[in-house]
This record gives sequence, C-alpha cells and structure tokens, in this order.
Amino acid sequence: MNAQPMMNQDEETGEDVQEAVVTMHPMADRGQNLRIVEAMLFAAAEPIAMDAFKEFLPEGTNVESILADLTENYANRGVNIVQVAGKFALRTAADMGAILRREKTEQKRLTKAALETLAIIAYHQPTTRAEIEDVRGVAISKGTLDNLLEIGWVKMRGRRKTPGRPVTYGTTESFLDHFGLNELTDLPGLQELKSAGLLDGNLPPGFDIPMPRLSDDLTADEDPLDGTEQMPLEMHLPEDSAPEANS
Amino acid sequence: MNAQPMMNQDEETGEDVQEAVVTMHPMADRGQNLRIVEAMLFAAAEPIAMDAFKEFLPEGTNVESILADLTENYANRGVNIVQVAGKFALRTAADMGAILRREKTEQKRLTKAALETLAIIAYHQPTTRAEIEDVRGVAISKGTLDNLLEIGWVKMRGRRKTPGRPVTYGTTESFLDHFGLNELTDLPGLQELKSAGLLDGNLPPGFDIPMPRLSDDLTADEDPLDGTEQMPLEMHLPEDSAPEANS
Amino acid sequence: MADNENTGAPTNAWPDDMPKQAAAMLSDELIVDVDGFEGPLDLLLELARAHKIDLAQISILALANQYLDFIDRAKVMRIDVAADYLVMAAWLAYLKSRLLIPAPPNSDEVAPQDMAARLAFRLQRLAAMRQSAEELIKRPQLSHDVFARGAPQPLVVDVQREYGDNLIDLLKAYADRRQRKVVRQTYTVKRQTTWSIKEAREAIERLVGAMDEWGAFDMWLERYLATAETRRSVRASSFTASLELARDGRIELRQDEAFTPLYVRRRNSALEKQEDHL
Repeated sequence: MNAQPMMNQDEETGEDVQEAVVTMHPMADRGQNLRIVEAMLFAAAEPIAMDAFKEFLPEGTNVESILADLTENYANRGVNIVQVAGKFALRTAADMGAILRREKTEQKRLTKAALETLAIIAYHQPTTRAEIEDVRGVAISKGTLDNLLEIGWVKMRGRRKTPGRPVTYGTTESFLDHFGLNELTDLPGLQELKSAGLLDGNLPPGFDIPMPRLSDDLTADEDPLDGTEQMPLEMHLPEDSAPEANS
Repeated sequence: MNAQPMMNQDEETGEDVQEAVVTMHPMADRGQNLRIVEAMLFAAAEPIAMDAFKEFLPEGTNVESILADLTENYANRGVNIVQVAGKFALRTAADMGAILRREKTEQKRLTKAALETLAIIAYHQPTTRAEIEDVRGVAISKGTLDNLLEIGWVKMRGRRKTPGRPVTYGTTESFLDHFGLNELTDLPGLQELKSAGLLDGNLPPGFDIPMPRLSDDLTADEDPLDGTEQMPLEMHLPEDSAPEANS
Repeated sequence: MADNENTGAPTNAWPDDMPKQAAAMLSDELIVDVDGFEGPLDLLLELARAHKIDLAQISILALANQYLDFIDRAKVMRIDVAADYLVMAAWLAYLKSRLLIPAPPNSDEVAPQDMAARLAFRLQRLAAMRQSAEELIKRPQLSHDVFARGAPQPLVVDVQREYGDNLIDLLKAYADRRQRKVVRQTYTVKRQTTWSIKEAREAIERLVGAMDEWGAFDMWLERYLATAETRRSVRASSFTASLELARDGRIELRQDEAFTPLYVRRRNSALEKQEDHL
C-alpha cells in the first residue's frame, strides 16, 4: 500500500476542503472519507482510478483500506464494488441482471465472426489483421473490425515493424469494463491456452510465448500510429492489393 | 400502506426469479428484496415510483418498509435515498457536493482591446462608451465591455447628464484587488508614466492624463442608474451601428 | 482405410470404418450447407468435431481423407465450391501423398509431418479461440447482466478563469494607446499644412494683389515653405493655381527659358501700365 503521508504535497493540493477535514477527529475523518469514496463511486459515469480518489481525499489517506472496507460492506448487497481495468466502479450484483433486465432493451448481438475476431484480438494482442485472418483461416469481412472499433472494445494500437507496417489492434478499457475484467490476465482460460502454446503465431506448439500485454505500451515490434490511419469506415481496405471500392 | 397482496398479478409478472425467491426463507426473502430495491435505485436513470418497485418484487412485498429500511441505512452515508416528486432516487449526500466539486483554473489574458478599454475606464472614469471610443480612436467591439463587466473589473456607475443619458463606467474593488492597487489614486500619473518609460518625452503640450478619482460617489454630472440598463449580453449593441474597427 | 498405418502420424483416434459411416451420415447436412462454413479451416474443424476427433491427437491423414471426400461429394452434387476450398483440397491431397510416400533422401522440402503438425496446430488454435469467444460472451456483461449507475452525476468542475494581466500590462496598454492617438493627431495637423489647389489659389490671389512688378515665383512661395515636407505640395498646388489664375486673366506668368525661375505679376497692373503707355 502506498498511502504514506506525502510531506511535500501541501502547497500543491492544499484546498479549503482539506483544511476543514484535518480539524476533525480521526475516526470522523475516516467516516467522512468512506462517505466521499462512496459518493464518488455512485456519482461517476466511469470507473475511477485510485489516484482520482486521492485527489478528493486528505493527503495521506489510505484509499486502499477505505476501498477494501467499502467493498466488503457492499459484498452481499444489490450493488457491488468491482474492479475493472484496474479502476473501481459500482455495478449491480450479477444475480440482479435477470431481475433488472426486462426493463432494458436487448442489446445488439455480435456476429459469430465479430465475436471470434474480438476473442482473437483479446488473447493475441497486439495483433494485426493478417494474423487474425490466419487464426480464423478466412478473411475478415469488411464491417467486422469496423464494428468492434465503433463499439469501442477494440482500438488501433500502433504499427508492426514489419514490411507493410500493418496496424496492430488491441482491446480497450471499455472492453474490460463490459466483460467485467480487471485486467487482461483475467481472460478466461488464458493460462491454459498459453501453456498449450495456442496463443502463439505459427510457431510449433511448446514454443514459449509472451503474455498478452497488460499495458497499452507499445511492444518492441510496434511503432506508434503515424496518424495516417483512416477512421473505422474506410480503415481496413486491404493494405496489400485490391484497390477495393471505397464504399 | 398499500402493499396488500395482489392476487392476480402472478401471470403477468411471474418469472423464474420470483419462483426462486418464494422458495426462500422469509428473512432471506427480505434481504433479497432489499437487494433488488437497492439495485433498481442504482441502475435507474430516473426516480422510481413505488408501484414500479412492486413490479419487480414478489407480490405482497411491503415495499414501503423496505424503502424505509434502506433509507435509514443510507441516511448517514455518502449517498442518500431521496424522494423526488413522490418517487425514489439515490443521490450523493448534500454535503458531498462541495467536496466533489473540482476547481480548475484557466489561465487567460485579456485581449489587447479589452486591456485598453479597461485602462481607459480606470483613468477616465466615470466615462461613457463614446468617450472610451474617442480616446481609443476606434469603436469598442461587441464583447469587450461585456467581458470586463463579467469579470467584475468594470461596473456601470450611473448615467451622464447629457443628451442620450449614456451609462457611465467605472472600475470596481475587484479591479483594484487584481492589479494590486490600494486605491485609484495609486494609478501612476503622467510624470510617473514618463519616468517608467511607458510614455516618451515627445508629447505635445497639453497632453494630459486625467487624475483618477478617489471615491465611487456619483459626480455632479452623473445621475444614478435607473434600472433600465440591460444586462451585459445585449447591453452594448452598437448604438450607432458603426462597423467596429478591429484594433 | 488402411492408410493410417503407413503415415507415421500420431496415434490415430479414428477407426478405419468411421470416415465412411460419418460421411454417409453427414453428407446431407454438411454438403448442402457448404456456404455456412467460414472457410476451409472452419470446415476441417467441423469435420473433426462431427467425427469427435480429439484435436490433440488428430490424424491429419484421416481428416484429409474426410475433407477430400466431402469436396468430391459436393462436386458430384454439383454444388459450387469456392476456390479456397479447392485450394485446400489440392493442398491436402498433396500432403496426403507426401505422408504416404516416403520422401527422397536429402530432400530439403518441409517434412510432411511438420506440415501436418502445423495444420493440427491451426485447427487447435481456431477451436481454442472459438471456445474462448464462447466463454467471453458467457461472462456477465455490462448493461445486460450487470448495470452501471443509471443516472451518473459527473463530477462538477468549476472552471475559474484567472487573468494573467498585471498592472504593467494595463499601464502599457493605456500609455501606448494614448501615445498612438497623439501621433495620429500630429499627423493630421501636418496633413492640414499641405496645400490644396484652392488654398494655393486663394493665397496667390491675395499676394498678387500687391505685386505690380515681376517677381520670382519661388520667392513668393518661400514664405510658405515652412518645412521640407510641405515644399513639394505647396509648389505643386501653387503652380497649378497660378496656371489657373493666368488662364482666368488674373495674373501673368513669364519664364525666360526652361528650368529658369518663373516670374509672376498682377495682370491688372500690366494692363494699367500698357494703358498708361497708350
């Protein structure tokens, strides 16, 4: 836990709020901090990073411990605190879905091809269009990647340092959020697939392969995007050959 | 309390969930109902009416009592259950507003025209729009005076006792505050401006800088504002429709 | 098929009589549904599944036979088979022959077992990804199984404008503007010292009233040439005005030769003198 008092931040973060708080009794303090964290979690539209909590709490507050307490407090309730993409969010308990769902409109289902593509990107990232097609054994139809990019579950990460410099794809925080994953290593069956060598490119089984990237940092064989990438709709006209009609 | 068992709703709302619930122990039942109400309150985009809760709960559930319990449970927390127009909603506690509010300071600078206008008002106050334009030699563009009034450095003082009764402008305490002046008489005079190198020596005889005044009291040629002055946005539509010079 | 023993492929989980039975069983449902497959790899995987082949111990030879059989049947039934399915068929036929016929010594071609292993790997990988996709979609999903706050209250951010202008900026702006205004005024005054033709004419008329004798034009004007800047203007306007006055018969002009001084005198006095002579 890294919530040691930080001595020299006073000038930077000194605010009225803090001054009001530090005059309070330590226990009242903690109660108030719990309330602040709870209010933040409720109010937020997006998962909140640890650092974001700290901005609203007196310096030196042990945010981890407050979040742990709150998480426990909410554990058996209709609403739970979950970690997605390393950030914290309140979500209705999983078993509430069936009860609450009838109010919501049914969401659009991904096609089988889109779902497979999404899975391949998630498990193999960073990966290129050609690699996805190699795994699937078939070309990706025009709208599939567009669709995933539009939903916001997939993003362009960079460019592979190979001839043609193909764009590399990866998943987004929104993907993790949607599927309730705290990090990519939480992907179901990832360890088994990894040890079976099935997440490797075309290398023989048994070859040691890297884990999916936990971070958005570019890998050694990736260059940053150069800004010439087109937006989803035109984006993936085959790089190689066909002057395919620009629809 | 109108939570009588409603006998004939079973066919309408009967779902797996309900069947699962009715087999549970009464106390577990109540806990589950609390969870459902909590999850509904959390997930809803709008405040929820009492009847709406009933649709999602086993028939005969005492929704009032559940809401009362939940309300009490949340009473001292960072989030409260409130009634809005007879409906129920979760809201962050009232005292959280001030804490969760973030302040962001945006560094800005006045436009050259605004700075000039402000300076002219400071030295020549009480002064009218026409007089400012006379000193500047160009018309004041539409937003300039608005901006100064909005920032709070300039105020309308009164009306000049001349035909047309133009509004007179002066500076505010906030102006003195911002520019570190104790009083208007601290504004440097002609000689000081010269010795500061801000005015060169080759000024024609008769070139003068007005002596800033000491008080906010209306001068002999000013009447008080009569309340018909418009608010900034419409205030200074060009009286003369002169095309404004871009300074 | 008795081929299996010769292949040296991994343990064959596929009994000899299985393919024919399965093919017969599948012919209707699979062949007519050829469009339903997402490529040859998908078809291969489907065939393997239909025959309950353990992908970990797959016999590529047996699977190749299945596939080729499938394509043959599709042809017989006059079903259009897409080109890539036929390419795969050709490749599998080649692989099959390589698996059955021992390679010549010192061949540098890829060992058929490696090719088979590679295909098996791809099938396994595709199957694994399909499995993963299913497990992924089975997870509780946001807005379907799990719900976020329905009415989020985004954190309010009060934007406070902070003006960086200081007193020096203010004074500088004021002084600059006042000074510029002064320069403008001075300039305007100077412009007034330039002569219009009308002004010049009035002045010449006034002066010439006292000039009965020839006088140098320039001398007349010198009194008005206060500064170097106005000299040209005064000279030009006066010259034009004097030509006008001469045309009107008010004055006389005389110049002895080009570029010599211009002389001027009152016309009336000239007339009077002539009259006096007469």
